[in-house]
Amino acid sequence: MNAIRFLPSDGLPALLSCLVKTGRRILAPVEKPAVKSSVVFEPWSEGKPLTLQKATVPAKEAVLPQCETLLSYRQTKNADTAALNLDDTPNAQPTVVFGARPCDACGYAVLDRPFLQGPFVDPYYRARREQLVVFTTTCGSGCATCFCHWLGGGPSSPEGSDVLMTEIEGGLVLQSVTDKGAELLNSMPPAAKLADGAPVFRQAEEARKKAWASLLPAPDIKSARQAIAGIFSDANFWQEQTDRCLSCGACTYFCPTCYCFNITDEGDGYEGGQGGRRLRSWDNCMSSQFTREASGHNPRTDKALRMRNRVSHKYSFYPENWGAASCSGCGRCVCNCPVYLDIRAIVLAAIKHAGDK
Amino acid sequence: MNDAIVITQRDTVFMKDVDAQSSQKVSACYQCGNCTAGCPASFVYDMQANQIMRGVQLGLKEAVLNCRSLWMCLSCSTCSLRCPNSIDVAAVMETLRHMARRQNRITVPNVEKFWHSFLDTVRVCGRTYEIGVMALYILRSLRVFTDLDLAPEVLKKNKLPFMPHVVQNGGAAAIGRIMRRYKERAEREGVRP
Amino acid sequence: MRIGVFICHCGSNIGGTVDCAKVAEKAALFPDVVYATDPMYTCAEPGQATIESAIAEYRLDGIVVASCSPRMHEPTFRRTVERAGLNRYMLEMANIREHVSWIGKDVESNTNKAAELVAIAVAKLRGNTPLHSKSFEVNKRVLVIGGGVAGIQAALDCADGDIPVVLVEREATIGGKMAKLDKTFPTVDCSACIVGPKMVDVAQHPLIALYALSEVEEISGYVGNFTVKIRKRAPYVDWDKCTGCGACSVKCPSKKTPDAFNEFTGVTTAIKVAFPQAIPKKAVITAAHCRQMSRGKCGVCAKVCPTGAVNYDMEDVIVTEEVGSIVAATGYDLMDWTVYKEYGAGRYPDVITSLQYERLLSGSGPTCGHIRRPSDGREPRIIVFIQCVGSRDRSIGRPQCSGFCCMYTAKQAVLTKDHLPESQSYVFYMDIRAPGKMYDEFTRRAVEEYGVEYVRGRVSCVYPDGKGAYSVMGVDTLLGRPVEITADLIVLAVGIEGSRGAGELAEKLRISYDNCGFFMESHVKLKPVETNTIGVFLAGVCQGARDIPASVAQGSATAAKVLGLFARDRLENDPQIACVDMRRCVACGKCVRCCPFGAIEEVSVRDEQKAHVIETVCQGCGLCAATCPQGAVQLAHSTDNQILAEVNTLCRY
Amino acid sequence: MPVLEGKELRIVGFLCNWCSYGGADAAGVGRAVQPTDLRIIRVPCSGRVDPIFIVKALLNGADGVLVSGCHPRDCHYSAGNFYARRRLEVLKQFLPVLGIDEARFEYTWVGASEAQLWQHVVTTFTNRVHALGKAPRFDAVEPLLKIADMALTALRPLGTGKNAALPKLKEAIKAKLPELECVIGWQQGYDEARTVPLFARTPQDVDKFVWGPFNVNNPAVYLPTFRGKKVGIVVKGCDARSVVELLQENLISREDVILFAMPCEGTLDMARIGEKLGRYTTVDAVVCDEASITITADGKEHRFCMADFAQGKCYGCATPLAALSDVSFGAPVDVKPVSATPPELALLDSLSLPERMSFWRGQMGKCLRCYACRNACPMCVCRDYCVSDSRDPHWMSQLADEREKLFFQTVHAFHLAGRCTGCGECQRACPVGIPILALRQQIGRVIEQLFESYKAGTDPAAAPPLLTYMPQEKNIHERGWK
Amino acid sequence: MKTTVAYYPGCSAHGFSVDYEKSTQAVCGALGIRLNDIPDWNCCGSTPAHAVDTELSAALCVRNLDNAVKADANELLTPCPSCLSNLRHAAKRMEDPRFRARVDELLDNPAPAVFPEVISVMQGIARRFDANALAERVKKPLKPLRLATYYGCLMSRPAEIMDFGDPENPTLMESMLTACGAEVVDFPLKTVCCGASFGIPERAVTARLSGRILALAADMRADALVVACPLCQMNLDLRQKQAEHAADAIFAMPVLYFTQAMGLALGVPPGRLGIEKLRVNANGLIDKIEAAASGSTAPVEGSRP
Repeated sequence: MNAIRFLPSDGLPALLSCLVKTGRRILAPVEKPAVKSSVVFEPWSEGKPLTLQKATVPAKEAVLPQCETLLSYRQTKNADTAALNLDDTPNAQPTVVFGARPCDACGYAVLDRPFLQGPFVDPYYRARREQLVVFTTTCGSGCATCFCHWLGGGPSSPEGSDVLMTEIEGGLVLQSVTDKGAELLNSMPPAAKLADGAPVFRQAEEARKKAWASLLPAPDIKSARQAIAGIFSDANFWQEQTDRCLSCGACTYFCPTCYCFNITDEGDGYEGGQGGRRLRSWDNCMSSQFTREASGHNPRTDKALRMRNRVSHKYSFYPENWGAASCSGCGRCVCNCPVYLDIRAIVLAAIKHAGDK
Repeated sequence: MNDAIVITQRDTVFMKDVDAQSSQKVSACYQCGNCTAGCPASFVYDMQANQIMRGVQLGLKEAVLNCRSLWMCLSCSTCSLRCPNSIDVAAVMETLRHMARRQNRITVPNVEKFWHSFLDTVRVCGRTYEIGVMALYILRSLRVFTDLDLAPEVLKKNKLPFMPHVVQNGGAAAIGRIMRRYKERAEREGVRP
Repeated sequence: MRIGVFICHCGSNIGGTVDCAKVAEKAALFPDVVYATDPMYTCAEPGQATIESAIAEYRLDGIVVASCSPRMHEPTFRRTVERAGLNRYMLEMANIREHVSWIGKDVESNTNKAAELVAIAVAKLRGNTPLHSKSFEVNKRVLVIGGGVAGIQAALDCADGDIPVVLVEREATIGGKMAKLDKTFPTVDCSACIVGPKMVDVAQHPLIALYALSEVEEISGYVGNFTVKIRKRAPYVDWDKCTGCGACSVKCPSKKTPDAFNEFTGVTTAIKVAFPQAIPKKAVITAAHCRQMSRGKCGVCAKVCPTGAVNYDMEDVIVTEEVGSIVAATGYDLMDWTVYKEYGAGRYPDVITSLQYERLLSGSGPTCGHIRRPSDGREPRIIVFIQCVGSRDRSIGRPQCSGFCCMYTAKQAVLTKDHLPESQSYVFYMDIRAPGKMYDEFTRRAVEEYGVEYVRGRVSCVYPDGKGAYSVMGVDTLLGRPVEITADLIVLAVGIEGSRGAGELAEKLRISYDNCGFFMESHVKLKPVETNTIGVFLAGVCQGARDIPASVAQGSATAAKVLGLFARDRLENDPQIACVDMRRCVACGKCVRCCPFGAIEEVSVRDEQKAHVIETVCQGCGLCAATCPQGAVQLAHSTDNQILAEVNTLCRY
Repeated sequence: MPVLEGKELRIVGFLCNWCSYGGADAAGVGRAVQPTDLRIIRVPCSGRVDPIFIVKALLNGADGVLVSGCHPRDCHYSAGNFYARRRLEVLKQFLPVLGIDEARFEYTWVGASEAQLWQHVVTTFTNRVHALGKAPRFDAVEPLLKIADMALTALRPLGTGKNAALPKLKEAIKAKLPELECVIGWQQGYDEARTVPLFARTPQDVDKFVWGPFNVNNPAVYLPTFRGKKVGIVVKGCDARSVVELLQENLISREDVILFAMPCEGTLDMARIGEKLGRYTTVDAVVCDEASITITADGKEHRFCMADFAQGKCYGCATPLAALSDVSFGAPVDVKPVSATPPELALLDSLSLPERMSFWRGQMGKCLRCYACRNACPMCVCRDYCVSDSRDPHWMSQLADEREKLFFQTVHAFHLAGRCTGCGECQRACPVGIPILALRQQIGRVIEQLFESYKAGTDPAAAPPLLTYMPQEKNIHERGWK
Repeated sequence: MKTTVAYYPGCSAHGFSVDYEKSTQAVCGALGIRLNDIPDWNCCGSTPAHAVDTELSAALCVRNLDNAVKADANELLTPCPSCLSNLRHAAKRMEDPRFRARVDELLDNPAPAVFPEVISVMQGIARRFDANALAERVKKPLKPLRLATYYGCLMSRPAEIMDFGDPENPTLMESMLTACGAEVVDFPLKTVCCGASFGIPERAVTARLSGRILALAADMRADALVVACPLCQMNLDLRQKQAEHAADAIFAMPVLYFTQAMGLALGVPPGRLGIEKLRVNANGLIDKIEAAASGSTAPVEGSRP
């Protein structure tokens, strides 16, 4: 099943309101004006302006929120009895991520593997993932910090997406790339202002080609996995690469593929008190606390070791386990880093360094 | 006159009013008498400054508001300067005088008449004009011989012009308006202007 | 944790406006609370028994008592829980009497408020842990600062109790203000004659080390273990050699030196022994007026000194003493009386202070006991005494009564009549404060037998009348009339304040002081000689106005406190103190910088600098805990988490 | 706990055990009737009250907070309240920038015997809070996004540093390099229009040094990590202030640092540059003249005038050349400091209290808690032990809640009180552009007004104002309770 | 900030203190201080206005201040302490918004937000000429004169409003007269009330109070009393006979305005200082100064008329 539709430029709100009417939450990029403006995904509602720019923050929260309550509990007491009420229902609702980029969508694919395809399925993740439809905007050009094509992706790569949207003159061409996407497109009523897209599909293809053409040539990083594993114990290499790292979490928190989390219990657990909740929140492997053990011992006190872990995880361990890198090349870790620490440079240096050895 | 004061029946609101209107704390007075000791007008007072303060503390409203001293106060502020409790006694005296006037208790009418004579001159001319003040005052107080002994000296020295100075540019009229508004407001609020 | 909550009715004190049963019912639902009840009188024996049995029966390990103020019964209930086998610090109190039932009548609000106060006490208790005191040794020596009559008494009593004493006196001689007085009230006996023997006792006591002309420079340490640095100012005379013979003083050519001992009523020589009965009886050079030292020419005293004691090159010496306790007995000074411009204070020569008048009356004073006016040396005939100059005067920030002026003024008026039978004294007063033994009788004698005129009222101003006398403009409030007196001499009963430098000393001692420089006692009624710094005691006027017998009594009282403290060989600290989590500490030094007690030091732990709390010095204020940005310093039983638990209990959307 | 609906408001009191708690007891003993709203938390000393407890309470539902301690000079611990007075006054003047009415917080001194005064304080404060009404809930206000006006005039002409003595600097660094662990400066980043910190260990590294308006990073942030080792650092005027502040606090020692100073002509606001450049793949060239810089990206020329595109802090900068240095190139520029409100703060000043709260709610909605702000701050001493994610003490919830995020910013601002040099790295580092510098600027302004124009990082011998006190504070005029 | 001065002469300047006004103008002229009258000024209300109502008093004063503001003045000089006191009190009271609103009700148009600073002519001169600068300009030193200074009660009180130095012992006039070469006695009654405006309604009060001041000045062997207030001058000079009568004594004490004394020192002809308007003849003083200036020794005793 395949669906190709054309949406005129002024038709976006109509389509979105039809999507809302299906009972779904629409997460769409919204521009936040500031001296340094940013674009973030927010639930869309009628009348709210949106943008199709690449978001500063990827739409990872659709499946893995910054913080979620895994379970809440309340102990109730009266004179003779005590009871514990516990609620661990996953907090999930049908969602459309509208206007992600191929790199964001690829992130979902990266997250799916450990959360859904390993020996343990994460019920919270699954609940949200199963109800998710991803509308991806294909990119019109390359960018100085983007490197999706180094990793097999590209401006119109469909991995992780359900519908691809390509901007052409006068509007958007919507192309379903999964059955889920096609189903949803086909179910849209006339009010959604969707027209048949086949007549203009060619224009979309041309736009995509143009985007591909704007990319700088990609270096060959196929050897990265072995190279990085090979210099695992070369402390000097990692030290030099991380001199300027500030150990903040910008690279990990803005990454569409990072999924490490932390679990915290909060509250006193009592009905008459504050209740209790178990929270899962994003964690950050660049922080020394990431590996600090209860005893106080910390195997990765040094930022070089933490950076080694991050790069290794993305380009060595994860590929080892799942056959693909856990990096979609979105470049957000580069452009959002306060010191522009460049993972591309580290990977290339590692390959070179391993080769020199 | 010298009956015992039934202090349980005193006017307790009175001190609060005085405190509020003068922004002072009369209860801080511990009767050292320094206000009286320094008062240049004490010899014409029927109730000394410290006694007035005590009267206020005891709520002896009648005695205080009817006393002659209020009208004889020179507003020289010596009492305030010397008060060990930093009470602005002069401000309390002025407040009491305002209270007395508002209630039409004019114990020394001559003083008030002089003030009115003065203000009337100002109202008409915008400025004071001594002969005018004198004339009005003599009319009001019926004290023809006041300061008559000075007249030859003053006239000889050419110190009192016979013609009033009227403020030019309509200033006199402006003052007239201020006075009128004041009077109207006083009447509206039911106090003696 | 298993918490028991006891909501006290306190008879009807709490029960009258708080539904205690309902509070207990609510409390039972609070986290970790397994037992809640509402006894009638929790502090009474049955109430305490209830707690004890509940601890056993419900296996409680923490107790909340909601009752009166913890300032009242916290020690009581600590003993209770301790008896029942719990650590005494596993107790929290909610004040539902002074803070709830006694200040409002609305039962609904009060009940709700009481329950919330219990809730925060429970929240806090959940963060409590058992605490244990540390014990440490005591250095049984005492430092007495100030050699006035109070300090002398304290030193003698301590020394008689076999405690070695270090006595530090700022002036060249001990004796303090009392040595300057002519006579004492109400007996009118000679001041110098009664304090003199005590001064000699000090000099001769084998256990008293006297540092005259010395000041306390620095104090560190804590109760039982203070280290004191004392600056011995240079007298320019080797006191080991000086015999106090006075030959130097006789020959000294610089005879116009202002005489501080005589309150500047006369002049003296640049080198001299302070006064004939001085202890130590040693000569001192006033450098600023010594010709040798200021102009490099003279040297007479060095030549005439039979023992060769004069040494113009002497320098200050710092000595260090270790003591276990400190008595401050620094006395008083007169306030700056020149603010009384209306009296011409400091401007008119015949307007003098009572202390100056004391020197004029004294046989050892500049006039050899003959009363003469400073301006022209004439005997005054009319003398006016003005009371409360710098006392009871809020307008200059001196609201307090200086206590003894009423009495010495009566004494001075009586002595005046003795010296000058033709004279007439007038005393302007506001109230006569004569509460001591035989005091009021004495003032009556002044009036009835000596004919002193007491005029009830203040004086507004004093001014020269242009004819060599002074007009005194006063009031007789009893008559309700201003009065005016033409006087020859005016004596002002100048108010007192803590002695010069008292504030700096207080900061060295880490004790509080008030606006007038008087040291603050620990409790105004029940701990009048103790201070907030354990091991530091107060004697005499440094704590507030009092007369000689009271100062002497307080000197003895401090000695008793010192002896009591030293009766034990070891002391225990309060364990509610700060503690550093070494792992969190990054050695930024902020806590070290602001600890008021110097209780935090930097130590090296595995080559890393870390903060460390000296447990015996820490007083538990928690300033460090509020200062440490990463929360590495925590105050036991006032931890961040405990206060946060209280805040979170109250403030929650 | 919820307040008694319609009857009471949530008022929290922190009372020192020795004086004010006693005063409250005395008021009770005297049956001095008081409003029932106040809930008293007993603390040993007013000095124990970390101002952020108060912020915590106010952000989480308190309608008013009252702190009461011993009268100054009468502290049971001799000086706790002196410190408290400084900190609480700073807090009081800080609160409005968050949109919290400062009248909701008060501090006062009540002695153990002052029952009447206590009754008066409680009554007056409770009435005051009731007059203000229920405090607005931070998470219930409408978000508001506003942009600071960056059209500013610089105190001095801004330039591109084109003629800077870079070769001489490199020479000097090479001369010193053998005795140093490394020298920290700047090198080119992923393209010619970005620079990043450089840690030069070899003469070859030194050749990579660059100088110019792209040198935005503050290299002082790395110094404490080299504690005990001798390093060199190239500094702009503003960077040197951070170094001085680190010295003031003994976080580094003078003998371990060699400062190389170059006169700075201004740095670029990379956020605004990025906005103008838009999405591009390649920077073809960067050319500069004296006053502007031209970046050619994907064949398109963009000219940036320094006067229009400098960082906010550069406009008010009066110390382009480090005041403290070992090797200096160039003479100090004579710039008269003018106290002007920085743009971020000016924006907040222009808003009403409710608008400010809305503003922060809008801004904090973007925050991901990446803590780039914290880690880019050279004065952040806690490093790996930040209270943001510790459980003992457990200051903050991990909930993705704007309130908690703003609370963290307040904590950071308070930990920087009297220490922040205004380098602006926190704000620059923020990937989502939250103008958090405004909070630090507000505290800086308050400190400056209260403590004799104190500016952090200008005098290595000065004591940070919140770590010291004066028995009589010149500019803290405590409010009477008449 | 540039100082623009306005001048408020006060009503008595054109009445019984015309000599004060004359000498003020002459001295300021000699010192180069320009005095521009506030346009259209009116009476400040004096004692009667504030005795009756402070708001009325303030309204009268504020109108003057407003006119001064309109004339771009930021400093306002007045010779009369009574006017000074009223103007300063009004400015102070207007800080209270409630008071301001009440006063605005009485005015034609609301009061300006900021008022010029009101100071006395004496302060105005002292701000511009310190003792040395003044001494440099003295042509005929007042050396042979022993002068007693008298400020009256209004100039320095209440201290927090008047800001005229120590309220018990102001010394500004002394320093100026010393600079003019005079011997100044430390006059203890310098701030004691002379009886003020009670000269008209209750003259006995004034006679007695003035008498005490005059007697002390005579006892202290002063050649003259120097004053700064028209009312004081009237009570001490014009009413000196009444005081003498009440005290049963002869004072014969010339009472000069400080501007008259300064004018003499600065070499202003006595006629331009209104010396002849004094009731107690002061020619003896002029003779002494002239004699000293011309080098001859004037008779010391018995020179008073």
